[in-house]
Amino acid sequence: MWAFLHKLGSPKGFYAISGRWLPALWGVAVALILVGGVWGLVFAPADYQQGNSFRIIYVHVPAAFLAQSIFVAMAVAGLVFMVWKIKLADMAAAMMAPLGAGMTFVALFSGAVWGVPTWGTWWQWDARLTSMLILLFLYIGVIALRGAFVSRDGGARAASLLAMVGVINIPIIKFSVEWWYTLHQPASFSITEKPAMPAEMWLPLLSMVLGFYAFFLAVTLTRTRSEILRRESSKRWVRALVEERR
Amino acid sequence: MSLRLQARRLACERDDRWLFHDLDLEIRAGEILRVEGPNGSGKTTLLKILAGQPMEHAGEVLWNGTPLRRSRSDFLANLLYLGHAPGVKAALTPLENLAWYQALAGEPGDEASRLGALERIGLAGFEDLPAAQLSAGQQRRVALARLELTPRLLWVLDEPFTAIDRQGVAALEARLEAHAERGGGVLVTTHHELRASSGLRRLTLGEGGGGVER
Amino acid sequence: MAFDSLSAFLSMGGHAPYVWSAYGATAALLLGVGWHARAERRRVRRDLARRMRRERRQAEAADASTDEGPTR
Amino acid sequence: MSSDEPAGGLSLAWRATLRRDLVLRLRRPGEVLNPLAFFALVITLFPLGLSPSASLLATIAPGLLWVAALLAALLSLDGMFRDDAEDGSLEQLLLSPQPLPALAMAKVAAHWLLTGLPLALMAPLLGVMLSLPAGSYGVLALSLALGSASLSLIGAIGAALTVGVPRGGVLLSLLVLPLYIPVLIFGVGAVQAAAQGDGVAAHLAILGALLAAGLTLAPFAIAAALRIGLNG
Repeated sequence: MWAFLHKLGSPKGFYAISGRWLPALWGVAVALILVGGVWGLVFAPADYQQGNSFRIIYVHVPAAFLAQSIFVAMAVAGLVFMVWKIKLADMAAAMMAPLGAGMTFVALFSGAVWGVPTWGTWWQWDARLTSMLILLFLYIGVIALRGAFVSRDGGARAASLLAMVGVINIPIIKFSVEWWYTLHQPASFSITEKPAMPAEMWLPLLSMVLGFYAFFLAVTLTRTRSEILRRESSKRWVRALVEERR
Repeated sequence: MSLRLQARRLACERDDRWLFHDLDLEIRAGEILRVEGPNGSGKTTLLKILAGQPMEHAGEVLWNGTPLRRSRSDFLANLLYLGHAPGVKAALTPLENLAWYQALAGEPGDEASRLGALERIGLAGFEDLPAAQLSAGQQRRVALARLELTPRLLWVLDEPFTAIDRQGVAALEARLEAHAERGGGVLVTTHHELRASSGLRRLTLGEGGGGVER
Repeated sequence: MAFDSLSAFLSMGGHAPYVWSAYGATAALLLGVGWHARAERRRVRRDLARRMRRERRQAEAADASTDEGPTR
Repeated sequence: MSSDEPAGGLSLAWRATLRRDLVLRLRRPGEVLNPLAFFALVITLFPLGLSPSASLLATIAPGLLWVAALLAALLSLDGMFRDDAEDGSLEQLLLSPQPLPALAMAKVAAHWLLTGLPLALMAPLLGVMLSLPAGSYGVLALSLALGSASLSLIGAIGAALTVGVPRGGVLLSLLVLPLYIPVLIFGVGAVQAAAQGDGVAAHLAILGALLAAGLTLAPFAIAAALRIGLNG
């Protein structure tokens, strides 16, 4: 077990092991997203209250889940990088940040679009959407801070610390925004808080959520592998690898 | 009081470029170690690592046989580091600057000792002027007055001769030698040729590549 | 099957612009990110191979070892 | 050359650092007065941009005062560590035998004493100009005093991270403003509650809790950020 983890922590070992998992992971991601998407769009029943606009849930919720999970993953990777000096963790954190920002944007966009048929407006200062907007700013901050450093190692450590500070603050921000929202819009209809859904409604949602997570893993692994080749380009094993593939 | 600073297999990598690696060195009481090398060879970085600053590096620094991270407070209490920038606040007078440095080390200090240190370094009459009104060389002297004021075993000095006039250079050189003779240790980078003395040793960093000294 | 016909499916009960734009944005992100990850991988490998070819030529020409790192 | 610091070493260093930072700011009075002038100026813009109607201004006054004070406090944040980094004294602070989190707190305290506190004291005056309902002036000053201490703490993390970034001012705002939101929400909430005659204890308690959390966690984050920011 420890030997395996140790191997996984070194770029070379990680490159070899992740290479074995990747094709299957991509396959699972694509399959789950296709199944969930078609099921949600075509077969799941329309909501009795919202009609077909309810189907936006199948992209909004997975994107929102990922938006938050990726930030947490980034902070955990940052912690691993800072405490154990594992550069691989930082490579992964750097590679997942733009995807997290993209997911946050999609969650915001789909939420706003969903607002038109439900609330009759493109933007509502709803607690969830507002928190999501703040999360987007946090992502932009982490990405911008990393880019602002001349030294890559310095940028890596700064971004790691900021991600950790951010992750401690996210629950506080969510709590305060929810408190603020109930103060100003008492008991309004919130889009994603549904009473018990029938199975044919939530099963496709589950498929989409799992598919999004698999997609996130697959993209992060693929990009981290590229980053390994970039950063370790003078190492002998990378050279040998490129030779052999020619 | 013992003085032994060792570095074992020290390596520093900056964005995939080795500034230096497999570097071993040792400073003992009575020694002046001059680190030389072209710009960008990692002199400042080496000094910062050896002064316990938070720079990423591989290898180990030992203070009196104990790794630095475990002997840090004892090490810092015996260290006087003067960096590239003199660390002198332009809006404060030389006296106020020195008072802060004394307090920072946990020493109450007294005005008479600060005045004495400033006089010996050649700043008599400038004690109460804001440092902004002093020349670059005089500001450097304010920082160097800390050598007089705070008795520390190990001096780590990054280009201490910058902007100092000829008399000042000679006096500072004599001060370094005297410190070594009294059982202190000096680690210094300089482009100025130090005159030969019994304790003087040199360490040359190689051609590390085209990086810019930070 | 929640729809009777293809046109009913496409119109989404009058909510077509909202549903399809939300799905479109998501699909664009997923496809864009997936494509970018693959393209990046190809580009990195190609650049690396090119750099190694260039270095080998230089090494042959200069017949000097390009050992990295300073010595002391 | 004793290796054991005297017991009073830290408190001596702490007080000296606080005094030094206060003296430095007071020697350049502009640094203290400019945020106050900025605060007053921004508040002046709102009646001009919206309407001079006292009833409208009174309803939005808590939010306006808080947002303007928050932005004014942000102005002076960039210089908190940058000046020291440029002249080399920050390097010396990091090499002091005293614990860095404690010394960083001295600098934060100096920043709050000459930025957050004056803003809090000045806010009631501007509240009059916005027809803030009577009875909420004390809460306005108190909430700003409490809240701005949290802002100084959070802001110091950002200022330390960007200390090595040239022209990092805009980046600093980008990093710090999202983290300011909880303080803003509860600070405004307190003033609004006071203006409506409701109890403010809960709001002030949450502001106090945020400050307590900041006081326990931020010093270590600031110290880590300084180590990262200074040596890139």
